[in-house]
Amino acid sequence: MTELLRMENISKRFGSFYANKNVTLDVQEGEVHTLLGENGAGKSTLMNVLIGLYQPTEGKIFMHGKEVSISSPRVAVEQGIGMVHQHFMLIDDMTGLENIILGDKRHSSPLLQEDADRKAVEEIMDRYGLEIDLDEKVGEMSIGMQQRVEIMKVLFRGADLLILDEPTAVLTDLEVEGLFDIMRSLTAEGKGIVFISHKMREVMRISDRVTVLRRGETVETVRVADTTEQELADLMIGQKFVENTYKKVTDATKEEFVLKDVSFHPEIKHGGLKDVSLTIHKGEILGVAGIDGNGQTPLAEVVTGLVKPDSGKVIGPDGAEIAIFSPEAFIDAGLGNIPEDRNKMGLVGDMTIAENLVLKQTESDQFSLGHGKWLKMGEIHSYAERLREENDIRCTSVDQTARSLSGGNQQKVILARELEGHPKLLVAVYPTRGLDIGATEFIHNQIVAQRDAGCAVLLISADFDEVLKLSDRIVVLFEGQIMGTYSGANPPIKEISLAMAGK
Amino acid sequence: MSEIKKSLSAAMLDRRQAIFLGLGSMGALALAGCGGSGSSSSSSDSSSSSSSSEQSSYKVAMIMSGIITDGGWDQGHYESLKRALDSHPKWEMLEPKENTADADAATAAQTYVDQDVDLIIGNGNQFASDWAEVVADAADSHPKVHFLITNTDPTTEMTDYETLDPVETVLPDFKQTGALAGVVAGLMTKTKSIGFIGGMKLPSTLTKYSAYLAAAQKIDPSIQGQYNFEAGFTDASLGTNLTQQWIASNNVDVMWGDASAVDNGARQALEAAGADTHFDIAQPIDIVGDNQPTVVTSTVTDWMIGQAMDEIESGSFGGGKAITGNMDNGGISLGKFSDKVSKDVQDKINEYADQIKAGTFITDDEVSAIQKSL
Amino acid sequence: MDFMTALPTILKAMTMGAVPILLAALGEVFSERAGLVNIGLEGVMAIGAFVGFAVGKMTGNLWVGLLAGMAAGVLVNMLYAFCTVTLCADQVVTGMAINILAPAIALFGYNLFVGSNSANATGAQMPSIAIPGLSDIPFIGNAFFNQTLLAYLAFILVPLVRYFFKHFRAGLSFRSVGENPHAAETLGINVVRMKYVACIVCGLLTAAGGAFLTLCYTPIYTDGIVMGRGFIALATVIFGRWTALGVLGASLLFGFFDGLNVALQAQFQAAPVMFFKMIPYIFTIIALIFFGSKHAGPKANGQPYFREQR
Amino acid sequence: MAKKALSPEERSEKRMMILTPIVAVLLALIIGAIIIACLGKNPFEGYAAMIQGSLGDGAKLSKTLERACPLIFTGLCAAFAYKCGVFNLGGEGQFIMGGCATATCVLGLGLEGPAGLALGLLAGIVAGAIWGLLPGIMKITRGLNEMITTIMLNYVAMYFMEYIFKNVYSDNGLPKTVAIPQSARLPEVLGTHVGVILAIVLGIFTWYVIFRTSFGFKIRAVGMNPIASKVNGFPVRRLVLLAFVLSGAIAGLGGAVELLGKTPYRLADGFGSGFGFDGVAIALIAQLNPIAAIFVAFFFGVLSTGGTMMQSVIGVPTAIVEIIRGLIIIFAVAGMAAVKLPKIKAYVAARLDARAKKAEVNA
Repeated sequence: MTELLRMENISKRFGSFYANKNVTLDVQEGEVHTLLGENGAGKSTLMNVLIGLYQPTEGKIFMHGKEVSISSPRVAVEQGIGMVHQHFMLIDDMTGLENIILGDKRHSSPLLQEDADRKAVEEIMDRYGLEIDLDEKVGEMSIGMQQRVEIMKVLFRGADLLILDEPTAVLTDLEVEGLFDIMRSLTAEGKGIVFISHKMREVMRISDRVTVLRRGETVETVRVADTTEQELADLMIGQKFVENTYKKVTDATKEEFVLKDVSFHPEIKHGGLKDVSLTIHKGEILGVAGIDGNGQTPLAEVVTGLVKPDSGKVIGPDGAEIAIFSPEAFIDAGLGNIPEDRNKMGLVGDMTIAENLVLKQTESDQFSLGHGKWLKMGEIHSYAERLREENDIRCTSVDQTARSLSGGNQQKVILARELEGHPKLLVAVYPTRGLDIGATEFIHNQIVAQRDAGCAVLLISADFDEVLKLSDRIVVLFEGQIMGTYSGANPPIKEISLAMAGK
Repeated sequence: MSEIKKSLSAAMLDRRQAIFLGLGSMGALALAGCGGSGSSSSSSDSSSSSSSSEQSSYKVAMIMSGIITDGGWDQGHYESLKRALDSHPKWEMLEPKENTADADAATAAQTYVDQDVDLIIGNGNQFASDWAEVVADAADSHPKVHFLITNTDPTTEMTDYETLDPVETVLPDFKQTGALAGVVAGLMTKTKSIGFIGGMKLPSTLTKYSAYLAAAQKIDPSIQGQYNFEAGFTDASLGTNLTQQWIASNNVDVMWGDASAVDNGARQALEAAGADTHFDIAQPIDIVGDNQPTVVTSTVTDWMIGQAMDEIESGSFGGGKAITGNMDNGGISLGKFSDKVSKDVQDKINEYADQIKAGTFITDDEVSAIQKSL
Repeated sequence: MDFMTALPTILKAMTMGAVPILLAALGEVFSERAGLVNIGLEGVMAIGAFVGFAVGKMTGNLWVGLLAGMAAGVLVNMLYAFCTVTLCADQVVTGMAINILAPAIALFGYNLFVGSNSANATGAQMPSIAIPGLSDIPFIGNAFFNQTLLAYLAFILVPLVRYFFKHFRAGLSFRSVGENPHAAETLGINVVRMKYVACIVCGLLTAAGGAFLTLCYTPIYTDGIVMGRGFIALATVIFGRWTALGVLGASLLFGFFDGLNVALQAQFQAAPVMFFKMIPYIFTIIALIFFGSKHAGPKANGQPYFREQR
Repeated sequence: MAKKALSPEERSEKRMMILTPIVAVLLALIIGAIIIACLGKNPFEGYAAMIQGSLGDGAKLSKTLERACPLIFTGLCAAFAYKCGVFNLGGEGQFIMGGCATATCVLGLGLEGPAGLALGLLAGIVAGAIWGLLPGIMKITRGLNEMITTIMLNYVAMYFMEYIFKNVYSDNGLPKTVAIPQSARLPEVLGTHVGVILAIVLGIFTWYVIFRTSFGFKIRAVGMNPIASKVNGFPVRRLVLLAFVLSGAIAGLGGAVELLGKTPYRLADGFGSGFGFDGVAIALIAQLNPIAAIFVAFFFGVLSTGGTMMQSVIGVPTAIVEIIRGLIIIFAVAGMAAVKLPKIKAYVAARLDARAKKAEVNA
């Protein structure tokens, strides 16, 4: 097979952090080459370098053997490189055809040449079996068809190399089969495909070769025929000797928070919950493992009272079934919540650190006279100073706006606020996403300390290491369902990682 | 390298200096202000020293809510003032105060009181209610200042004034104006249907319309009248639409307006319906001319500012007197006729005008009969 | 009052009243399609009305006046564009600032232009051209087919704008900028340039709507001649569903209620007319309650676009 | 309370935010001066007349205060609503309905004396609150953009007032209501009606509510980040509705005070006209700080009363004052936006580093 793409020791540095360190990747014509790696292994950075969003710190890129420099997405398209993003870049209010021909400059006339373009698109559709209803509004299309529109956008602009970023994460099994047929017909015509995925089952079925990335470096490139799922999983996760720094609790019995057959938009595979039952005991960390987009967000929303489940029961700390689903009710019932999105949900960016720390307690006697009639500013200030020392929040003063803090310090502010009230139940959703090692360490210690103080903790995280490190018990969430429950003390890592991949 | 940085930051206006500069300039203005006030007060000393009777020069100022070119209410006042100035060389006019918001009416008068303006004219009775305090203060602090408020009946509209010494009003005999317009309309209308648009529902407006209809019906009892008293003074499109409605539904062919800009709109509709079959009587200034094809004549109102000036010069001004403008003293008159009014119709009009002047054409109770029905 | 005889005049008032709102609303459709909510229509219309009137009077040629008015409208709207697109200032706040500044400039210009010579106060009017045959149709003939050329152009503009958004490449790019600017950016569409073009078109059309008031509707300019039509145009864009046809329907509907209000005033002379005057404004609120649910409208409407947010 | 030590960027941004309105005012006055000069008049004499006309002596100062009083109310109305992320442009309508309710209550029931005064003020507050509630309900239930509904309600209120002073309580046929009886009027202190003091006290009270109570704290949080407010247990819908009602009540009280406190003590054509938009402008320039709004409203009062004096002394069209007011708002808006822009922030930070480095070099 002739070589289509070669990326030679590509490195990309953000400040002192190496997202990619001399990565080599080559893709032959007609080949499906999978890029495998955990969250944060450097996959998306490498791809952004390839399509010109980032410029590489070192390294060269060759197309058809000729060196090219890709300065912008537009240049990448001209070189025949096209990317299908995980979050579709589509206009819901426009039809399929309009989305495909948007911004295309092949015709000289200012008028749209819809019939000519339609013929060209239909010809590509037939050749690769991409079934799209061109006149339907994208907003009303199924996820699968929307993805096919994204793929058509790239093919229509004459791409030879396609990058599919987590394409199956949003598809039903039937739609995945459809996608694989399309990929096979593309490779049959000599197109090269870079396939990014976590789902081992699919990687084994569709790809020819696999390159495994870990912490920004290429571990190995293997032919699928010569390896097994197990071997790939080990390569991906690496010899995982989990330093078991945290003592695991195995005898927690008192039920603090129970979900019985809870469903929420069960029909949506990647955004709903189907018959979820789980129990969180007092003084225990229940870890919810699973790849992003498999129902973590709806689970967090149900458990914090943001949404009301379609069916099923939720039993609160006092044993009674919770009727009103509102954040206030849950907070009053003793809920601590470290939300998924720090800026949008956790903090009020334009308020000061001190104000964010007392966000929920302005009516308490500690901070105000007469149940909120007069805020004791001095009291609030000294309280904030104390929390600042205790939680090592690095800032010049507590009167600085929360927006001006680094990610890690913002999370510490949220943590300080939530844990100070000694919650009965703590829900932590991706608590250390995007944080540096030091901040992550600090937050893990705080969560474990809270557990030891008798709090029930529900940890929802896509970072498998974190789940393994902290959880006393682990459940795996896949496409909105609980796949299995495992003990945290000596977790069957292989079994869990396969369950995460949908086995 | 550090050189560049030093010069960079030195050249840059340091923030503390920026604030100082800002405050400094405000301070300078304030100083100029005190200086300014000094000068204006000095000028007032000089004028008050000379005795008030044979004063060499007088100042007059006019305050209005509209603008001097609105083709109606305020322009009528402005032209009356111009006429008075031509006949009173000793008087000098200050810049008219246009677009006076209701909330600033009192302040506007006060600024002229401070400059010891001899005569302050307020166009319309809204000033009567706004100036109660200003007049009270001026009565003792600025004896030379006199107020003339037009279209106001002192007995009913100035009840909350402490003193009416420095004040006089002008109350034209609107029955005569209405009658004159009614006569012209009565003679010109073919369809026996006439219309009237008024800016504000004032008693004077009702009197005008009643006299207008009574006079027209005197000439031809079958004449019907359409009216609207709340068209405001600025929305010309309302005038157009109203007139179109009346032409279509009530085939009105003669219109008389008392609503400044709105009358413009009415004339627009009359012109569209046919300039030689639809006529307009303008008010309160004479605008007959080739650029106004539909205007046959105008009922002109003069606000007797000349008489007020004479009284000030002779020292007999004030006491809440209401100068009545009528056909005898030239307060009310008919403008020139356009060529659409035939000679014999003009003679008939002049003949009826003399009867109106003598008060024999229509009786008061005929007018008030109509006024009650509105 | 027999409704039938008054109907043709109401329809005439409808079409006359609808044109300025239609033009301003079409301008706003371009602006909101590119994600810019321009509250300052009222101010831009005032500038268009004054400059159109003044230049029309000075040059004696009303069409030159119209073009000058439109140019002035673009100038004022560029101020809005600079603040909201380049400086990413809050669109509502900037719009309010334009609504306060622009009418003041227009009034100041009017005082200078007219001064004390009242001859300048009334301008000429565009002649209305009756299309032979069509204009004789009873009831609607006079209303729809006996209008000024500018009115005809305004109504012709509706299908053109519709065609533009449907069949022009630039039309497609326009819509994409308002819906999902990041997606548009990845496809090589210059989002910032597109927003500036939207502001220019909005300035042109809105000012033309204002100029119609002084060149075709009434022969004079008065401060406050716009009378809230800018805000009503904003409402018509919402219940016109951001489409050219929808906006045509909505502005005709508003014109009808404006005409009805005057007809009632003309016929029921003794009644408290101020309740009739409320009709157009109350109608706008009621129409918004039924049509104006928040889901419609470009998704990224009203949000400033920060290029760096990859 | 420990001294507020902010990071250099924070402190510079805060100072820039305070500096922007001052610079905006200066720039506007300078451009105004240029325009006056082009008209062949002396701008300094004009501005001197403006200051003299508004602050010259006690009587003028009280006139300026009385002219600024309604602007304080509508300014606070807009500022309070904006603090909660609600664009209430209906200040004028709520102001007018307050006046109408007061007139109906005092004149309708024929009340006299302090009872009439108290009930009149209360009626104003209630009417303003109700006129603010309407757009609130429309926003909460139908998600309607409150900007347009409030503007439409302004016009409805204006015509409703016309009905009140022409048909219901007309002073024998004249287009104005009968005057408020002497005993029910707001008493005067040093020539200025008490309403001014009421306005200033309300401003300080509003500052206290917004910045020193937990209710105000929640209102601010909802204004800055409604999603985080919901997640942290704030009743967002109830707070937004309360913001509408309270801002309407403030404007309604303003209407009542204007009617009961200022000559001619009557509702007439043009009552409250223009105060709504001025209130919005004041709130923006004062960056939603209630106490700053009092000063900006006072400055607008100086502009109005002084502008009339300037117009009569040097004979420039009154529209000059309007243009200066418009320019102030445009510069303030553009300035505030620019200060927040990352490019400008980077530039400022660079300057700070330069200075810090220089300090190191010297040390």
